[in-house]
Amino acid sequence: MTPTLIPWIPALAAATIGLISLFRSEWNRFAGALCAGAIGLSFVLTLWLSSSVGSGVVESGFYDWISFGSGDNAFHAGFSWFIDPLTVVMLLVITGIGGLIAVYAHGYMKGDPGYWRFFAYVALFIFAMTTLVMADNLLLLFLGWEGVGLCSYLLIGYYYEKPKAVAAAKKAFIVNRVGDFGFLLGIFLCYQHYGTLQISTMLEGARETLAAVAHGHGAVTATDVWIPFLLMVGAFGKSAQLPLYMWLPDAMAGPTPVSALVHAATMVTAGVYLIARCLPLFELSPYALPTVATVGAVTALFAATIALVSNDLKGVFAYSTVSQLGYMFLGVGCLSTDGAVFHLVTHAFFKALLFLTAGSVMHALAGQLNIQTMGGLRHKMPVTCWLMFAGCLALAGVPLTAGFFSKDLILGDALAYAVDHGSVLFFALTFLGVVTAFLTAFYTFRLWFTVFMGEEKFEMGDEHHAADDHAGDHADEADAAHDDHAHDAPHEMPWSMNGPLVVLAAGALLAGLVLHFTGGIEHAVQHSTAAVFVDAAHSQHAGDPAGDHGGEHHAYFLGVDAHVFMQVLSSILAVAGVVLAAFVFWMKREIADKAAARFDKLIRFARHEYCINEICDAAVVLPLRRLGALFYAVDRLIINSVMDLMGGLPRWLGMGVRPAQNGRIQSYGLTMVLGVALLAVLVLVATGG
Amino acid sequence: MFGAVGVLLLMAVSFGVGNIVLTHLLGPSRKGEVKGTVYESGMNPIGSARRRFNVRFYIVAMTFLLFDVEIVFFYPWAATFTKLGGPEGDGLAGMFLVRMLFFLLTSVIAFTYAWRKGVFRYD
Amino acid sequence: MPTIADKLAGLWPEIVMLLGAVACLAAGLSASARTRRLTPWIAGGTMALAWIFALWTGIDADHPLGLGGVVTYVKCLVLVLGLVLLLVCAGVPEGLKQTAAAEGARFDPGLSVRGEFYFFFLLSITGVMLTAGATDLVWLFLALELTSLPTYVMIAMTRDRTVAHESAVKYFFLGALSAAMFLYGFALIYGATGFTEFGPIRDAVAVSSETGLSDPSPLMLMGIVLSVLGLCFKVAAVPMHVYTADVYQGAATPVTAFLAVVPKVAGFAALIMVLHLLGLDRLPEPVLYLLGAIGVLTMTVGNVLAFVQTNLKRVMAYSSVANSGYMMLGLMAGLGVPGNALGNGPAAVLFFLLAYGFGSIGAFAVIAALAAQRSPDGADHTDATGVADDLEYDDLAGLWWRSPVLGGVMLVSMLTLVGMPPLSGFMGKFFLIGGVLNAGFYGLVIVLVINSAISAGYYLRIAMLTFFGESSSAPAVILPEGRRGPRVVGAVIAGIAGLLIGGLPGNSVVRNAREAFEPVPAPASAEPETVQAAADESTASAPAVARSQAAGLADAVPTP
Amino acid sequence: MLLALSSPMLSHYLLTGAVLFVLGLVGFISRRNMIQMFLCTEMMFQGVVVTLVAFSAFHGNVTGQTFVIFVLTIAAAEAALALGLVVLLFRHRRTLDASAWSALNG
Repeated sequence: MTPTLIPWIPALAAATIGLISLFRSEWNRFAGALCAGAIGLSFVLTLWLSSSVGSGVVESGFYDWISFGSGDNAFHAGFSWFIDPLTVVMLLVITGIGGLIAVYAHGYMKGDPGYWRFFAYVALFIFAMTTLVMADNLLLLFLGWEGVGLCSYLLIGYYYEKPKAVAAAKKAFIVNRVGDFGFLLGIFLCYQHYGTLQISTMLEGARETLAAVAHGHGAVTATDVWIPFLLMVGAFGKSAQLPLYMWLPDAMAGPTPVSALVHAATMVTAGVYLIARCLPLFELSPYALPTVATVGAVTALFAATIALVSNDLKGVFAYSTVSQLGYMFLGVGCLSTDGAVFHLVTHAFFKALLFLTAGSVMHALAGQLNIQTMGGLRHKMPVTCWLMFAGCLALAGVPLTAGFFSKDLILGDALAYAVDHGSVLFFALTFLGVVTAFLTAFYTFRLWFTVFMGEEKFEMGDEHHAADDHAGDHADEADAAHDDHAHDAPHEMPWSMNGPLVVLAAGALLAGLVLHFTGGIEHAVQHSTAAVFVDAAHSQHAGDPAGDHGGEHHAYFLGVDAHVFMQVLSSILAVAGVVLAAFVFWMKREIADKAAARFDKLIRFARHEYCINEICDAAVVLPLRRLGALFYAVDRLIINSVMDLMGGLPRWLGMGVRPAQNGRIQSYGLTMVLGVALLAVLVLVATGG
Repeated sequence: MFGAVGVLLLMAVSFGVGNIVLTHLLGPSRKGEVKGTVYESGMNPIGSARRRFNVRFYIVAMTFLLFDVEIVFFYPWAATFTKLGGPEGDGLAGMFLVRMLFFLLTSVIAFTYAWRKGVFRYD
Repeated sequence: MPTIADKLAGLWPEIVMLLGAVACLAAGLSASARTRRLTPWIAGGTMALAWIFALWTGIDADHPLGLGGVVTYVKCLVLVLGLVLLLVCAGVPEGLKQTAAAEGARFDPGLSVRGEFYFFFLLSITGVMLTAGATDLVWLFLALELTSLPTYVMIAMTRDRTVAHESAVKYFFLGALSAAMFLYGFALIYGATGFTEFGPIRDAVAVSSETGLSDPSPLMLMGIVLSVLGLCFKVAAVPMHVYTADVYQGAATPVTAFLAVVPKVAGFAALIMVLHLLGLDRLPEPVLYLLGAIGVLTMTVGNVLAFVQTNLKRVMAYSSVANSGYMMLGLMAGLGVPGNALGNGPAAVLFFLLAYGFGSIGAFAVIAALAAQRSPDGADHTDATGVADDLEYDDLAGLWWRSPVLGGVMLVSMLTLVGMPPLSGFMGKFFLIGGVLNAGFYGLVIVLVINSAISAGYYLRIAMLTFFGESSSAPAVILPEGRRGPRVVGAVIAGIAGLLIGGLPGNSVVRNAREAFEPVPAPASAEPETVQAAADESTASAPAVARSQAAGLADAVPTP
Repeated sequence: MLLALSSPMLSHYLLTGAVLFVLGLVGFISRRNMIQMFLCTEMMFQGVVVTLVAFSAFHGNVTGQTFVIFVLTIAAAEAALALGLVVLLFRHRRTLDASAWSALNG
């Protein structure tokens, strides 16, 4: 029962909030508390669940969702759960971070006319997301997958009166649809190949094939090779990897807590989760994981360069999210699932923190997003300043912060993989990762120094989501104070909003340390389906394939252990990046200006996302539009006239039959008798013939 | 055989005649114009034959019709009752009686309903 | 040979209904105002109790046609739909001027129709239950008349407008005509076989050794044909559909909801029984032609006529005609392979009845909760309750924005009627089409799909209007709280049921409909060895079927 | 011909029943007076009754006759209902013409 309650409590909360808004709109103000409470309850249940799962697997059914056929052809897809330590990690992130963000949003959204709507969507999102990670079959997983997509669409388009938000919502939906199409094909292929969509059964089948191949009998079929590629398309779409990344930066049009929850901490990691969950399927195909790693590493660098030049406060973090997701894909691509999941967890902490502090700045500046207009805000908003500093440290990977440990694990594993396999590709990818690490440190602190250090300056934004500004800041003041004027000066957020941020900051600084030395994530991953396949015959730990940790052996690079090498290297790069940023954007601002003038074109090109949108338009959208125009013409000319005819036909027929309905009993009687006679004749004819 | 019929006949005739004689002797005797007119279920017999009747007559007529038809079910029952109840019967006569009583009960319910609805009230 | 006592044992639900009906009659005429107010509650309690009894008496394993499961399913189905209909209909007699006058300072039993209304309501539903349980032509005839006769009175007495009387008289006269028709059919069946009991009749019908189909004598065939055509009146199928729109429009809207559902269930139950005299899975060709022709004509005529209507009740009336057409095709599809989800046409009809029932009740309940304000004089446009319920399309304009509940129910009802996945209407059509395909009538499936497309024309028009419509004149007003009363509750329940029953866990309702047609093994306690042998002979899964039937009937129909 | 007329057989009764039934049908469609129309439906019922009795005699069992009793009961109930309705309608329009009642159509 406990697993079932975890998604359904938020679902119930969503339904309740919806009903309240219909019938008792004066209770709408409880929506936030209801939503946060429900998520909190789910979090507590998750904690309880984690103790019962331990290192094992809990499978439990809720109800038989789809069931038809019998015997061998039977198809079942239940609302039932498969919970292993990986699921628990995901659940803890979703409900834990989700709860904190809900508390923050309670303050952030206060006074917004769609207050209840926001929390109904958030609760629904938590339902879909938890269903996604708990599903024991791909169909249910897909339900959750589409569910989070829907919620993401609704939340991006939350300010539906803003054309930009609506366009962004549509873009997110459509781009995701491309990925989902691939995913759906993958699901079909899985069913065709394995005869079931039950994840555990499928993975067992995949492992058997893996073992058979390792022993030299049995072969990988073409289907085995294709399935991961199709699933991968879905994962890239949801997790905003090249080439399906472009929806994520636009998605920042949604309220900031949504950016933090959906588009940084949870939903976008669903792709990583999918690959980790189905790792054996990917291991079957010799090309799948290198492809994942390559796409991840390239995306990481690509997005980092854009983040480097972007002047949009949330945009920098959006691109940085894309970049960090790239790291995670690099991680799973080089079989470092523990590294990927580790990074997923730490990233959830620090990126949520960064978004929420960015939200605070925006909030204080009435929606201002351009960082060039800001400076020296540390005096006005000291708490926010240092909270964001903590998040930036973690993102930059400064030693001993959360980001340091997780990023380092991925890079180290990648290097070790490259050494072990002598793979030039992976050396190259590792190199990209290292460059990205430096860039990350640099652009992160570029932002921080620009906004909080230096000369104090600010310009108020032109957007009046004034209503929430006022109410959020001066909750005590009467609502009558709600005129639409912007603030005179930015100021600190109340502690009801900063409280959750402190928790997140603590996580961003300490989670890595704790998890690194307790080995919690490694342990969880090794006992889940994401465990890397170790052939029993070739392993020294035949009886215990999961082992303590796969990395019993050490790969040496230039005579140093790969992990140690990477730790040292990335520490140096991170610190160097921070120092350089401090130098350029704080101490000697003129250098930055000079450089900007010098590389103006390049910067503009990068800021324009290397014209990816235009290329995409030209390559995909335009031809489609042309084709659409062609079809439209055909439709107008031919099909429409046919349809008019067909649409008119029932009307004409109806008008023709109608006079028979003249309302007179006798003529009705006559119709009936004639009809009976005609049909009786028909029967007679049929009997004769 | 014929003696029995004769006795029955005698009883029937004497019941009818006796009643007439008794009411004549015991009842009050009034004479008048109204009393002298032709009896036609309380309607005034003089006037157009096409004039409409009070709707109550229809209702009574319909009620009569329904109760009249119920009698139809008593004939087959009465015809077979002795066979079931007699020595050659299967001893189900009791059940059979109860069933017919139940049938009667439904008629009684209908009658009570009609009564409550005021079908039999003429004021 | 089962004795009368055995038959009575299976009739406990009907006996309960009868007693409850009499109790309603008595309560409605009681001198105490408080007792009179209890009448609808008694009616509801009676139906709930009858439902429990129907589940408790269980499936008749000795049904002469082997349709014991269908009997129980139909009883439960009509009781559940009846409970929702009661919510929609409750308050109708109380709202009449006549009753209001009678309830004045001094109660006048001669004027109040409260007791009669609920009495007839229960009697008509009892008629449906008896129709389903009939094992004899006499019984079937009586049960069908018991279903119909109360409805004539219900139409005439629940609205003071003359159109209601017109509607009643049309329904009555044409109903009598059709009754004579199927009665003649019954007489011919009796003449052809010499029996009125279903079992012996079925045994008397020869089966052709060549084709494996029934080979009835011409007299028998004519009897079946006339019975089917006569019964078409009850389900509002061509050529007996002519009355539908006039009657539905003239009756008070809650009563219209009743008319759209209850006689239809009775008609299809009777059709299943009558056709099963020949064997539903071995119908001779002429009967198949007949059913196919009726089905195609019915759905086409219904849809094209609905297409040109503007009055909502007429639209829904012709929609009801069209839906009968779909179900007619289900009847000719045969029983399919036991245990297979698809392919059992009559089972699909049983489920479709439920889906259609909730869809229609939802739509009519919404109409009943609204009042048009088009005609300011209100003289001829208001009924006894002062409500102008002759709604046009325009009256629904933007209903969602005025009342999300009513608008939502209307939307769900329309979507379920149009067959939008995953609503119950979709499941109904899906299983219906599955059955017809399984029987190999591909042409008919194409006709059905085209007709569905036509029906989308008017269903979706209503759905769109509910959201985006803008009325040229003043749209309908929502009745005040006291007047719309339980109708809204009924509408909501119908809406939720229409939304959910298709997707209940493991498709239980659909599965129950299918299993209703599967043979019921004799009670295990009787003679273990024989039972074992019989079970082995029939199907290996028979005990499992029986168990799931026993357990599943409880959720065969969702609890309101 | 003469023989057939002098000794009635099953088919004669059936024919009588069918003729009654069809006469009723035709009358229903052609009459406009509601009472006459109702009588025509009664005639159809009586046609069925004759048929049933004939079959009953033919098969040598009483089932058909039992059926007849029930048919008569129903016919009586319908008669009561019909009269009630006709009176009701007559009070509204002062006419028994069925075609006066065609306000609902289309």
